Amino acid sequence: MSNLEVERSIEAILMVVDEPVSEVILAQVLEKPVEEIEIALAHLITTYDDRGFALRKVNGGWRFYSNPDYHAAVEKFVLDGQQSRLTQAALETLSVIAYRQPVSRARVSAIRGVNVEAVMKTLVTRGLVEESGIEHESGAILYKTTSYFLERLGLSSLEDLPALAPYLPNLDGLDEILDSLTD
Amino acid sequence: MSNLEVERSIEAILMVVDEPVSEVILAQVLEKPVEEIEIALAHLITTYDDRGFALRKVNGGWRFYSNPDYHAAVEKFVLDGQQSRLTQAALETLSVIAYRQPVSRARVSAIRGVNVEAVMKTLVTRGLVEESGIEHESGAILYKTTSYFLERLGLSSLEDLPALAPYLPNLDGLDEILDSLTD
Amino acid sequence: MDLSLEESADVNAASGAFSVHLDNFDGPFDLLLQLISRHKMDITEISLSLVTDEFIAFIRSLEASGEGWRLDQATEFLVVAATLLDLKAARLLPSGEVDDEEDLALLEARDILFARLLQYRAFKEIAATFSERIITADKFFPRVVALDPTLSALLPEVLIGVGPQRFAAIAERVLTPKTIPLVSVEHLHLPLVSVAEESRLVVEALRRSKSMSFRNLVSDADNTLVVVARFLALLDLYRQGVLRFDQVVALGELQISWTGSQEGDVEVTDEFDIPVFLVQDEPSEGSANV
Repeated sequence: MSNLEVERSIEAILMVVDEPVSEVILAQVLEKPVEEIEIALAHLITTYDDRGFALRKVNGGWRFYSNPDYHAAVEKFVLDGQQSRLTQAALETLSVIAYRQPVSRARVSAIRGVNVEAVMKTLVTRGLVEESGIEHESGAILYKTTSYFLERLGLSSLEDLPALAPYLPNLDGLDEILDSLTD
Repeated sequence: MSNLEVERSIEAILMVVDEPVSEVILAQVLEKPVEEIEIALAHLITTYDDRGFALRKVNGGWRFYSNPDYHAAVEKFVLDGQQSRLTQAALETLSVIAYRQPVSRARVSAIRGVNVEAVMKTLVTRGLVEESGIEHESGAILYKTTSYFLERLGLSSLEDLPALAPYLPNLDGLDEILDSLTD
Repeated sequence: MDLSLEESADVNAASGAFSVHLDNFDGPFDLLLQLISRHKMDITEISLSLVTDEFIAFIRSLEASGEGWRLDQATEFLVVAATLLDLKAARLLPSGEVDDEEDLALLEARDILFARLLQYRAFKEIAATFSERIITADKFFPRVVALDPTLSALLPEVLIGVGPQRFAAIAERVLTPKTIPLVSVEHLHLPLVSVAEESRLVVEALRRSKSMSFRNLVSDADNTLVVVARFLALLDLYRQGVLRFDQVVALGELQISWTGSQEGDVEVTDEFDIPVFLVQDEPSEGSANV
């Protein structure tokens, strides 16, 4: 793998990760010495000099961020573009989490039939959903609703959620069906 | 705001969004005509030609993606990235629905020449196809493709589906065949 | 052409797809279909019963090898074979100049048959491009990041927008497994009808009354399969020149007159009566591993 390919691979990875990534992890994945990764990162930074984004090391890891020079545009976008009302997709995902919590993202995805990654992130950002431990077998992160969710829905506790119709398949049956689908 | 500033602002915004953003929203936030935003996006794309990432419009909105040339490196980071493959039967049924929507199951069956019940069920469960009202005369349920379908195919809208015409012989060819039959 | 044909036959043999071996054609079934639809081959020169025999042998060999039924191939074969049979029937029927409405109607019927065949092929090819697109799209990973805390702090309070009852209704809808209505398949399990048997009945009836309408000939049929079998028997007898068709107006009464001998055996075709053993409760197409 050439220097250029190392740089492009680092860009590709950092463009899709949410959490900052350390040089050591990048070195492991790309099977290159850490020094080489450091040189590549240092060179990459210079190529973004006149861009709307920047590559920064925060908290021991690397991530792309917006360039602070364009902070005004980003703020305006967040305030204008984001609706305070939840989208239909967010509502549906939230309802699955509320009635099946604690639940992993993969399980919510299987029930909704679509990738819910972006919607889950929005729900966490909006403070309606939070992490709640790890599923033992799979090691997947589990999610539950927050007290802010109850507050926004006007409920005093989860027990006040209206009961679902009894004809819905119980959790065991549903799990079986879902497992057969995600095979 | 100069052209360069518009481009840099777009980059800054797209770096923080959790959902694809349309030209119209970008135009509103940056207070520029939509045409100018389109020109800026088209130019930005060319500046990423030799990068590890790419700017793409999928399902009506723009966002950053990793460059597919480096997908192997990215896959090591993405845990639930593995998408299960569709069978040939599912693909063929999906293609009929995509081009004939909204369409009843009976009509899809007639074109495919086989019972498509199980396949339709899978496509609905997978979130690729959904119900879309009732056919007036027959009372049959109509089906259409979803926005998730567009996402999975990397299409920006249904209009971007490849034209069906090249796959069907032109009228001249058909006439020739018909002429030879009446010899 | 021979070279490319052999090559593609080999490729297909390797991939386990169905190939056809006839005197005048040797290669994959799909290629045969292509040649016919581009009119590089005459449909009347293809023995459909031979192709069918080969296909059944192909399926049997898969069974024997332990691989079991290839339902996708079997259903594809059936739809293409049915269309080819339609075409062949249309081709074999006598036709003259296109100068009256009947001929025009016949021509239209062929037009529709071809359109159906070509449409089927078009969607098959489009499906391949769908597959490629999905593979390509899967290599693009989107940037999906949570909003930075400094930015999310700017957001107004979230509005769920529905009350608890409405929220529960949404959960119910989402959590209910998605199903679509079932279709009755009882009509697929009608008792089998033998064309050879029906042919004997038809000959008997025609010898008795010399001339009768098709309506009368099938008046005692208790299901559509019997009607179809008697019609196929008539087409076969017509080919042997032992009867005559008269139809005064298009879609009018079809009158059949016996012109053959009053006694003795009439050759009875077994072309349509290749035994087919249906496996009960075979899952329908695609239910296994879509």
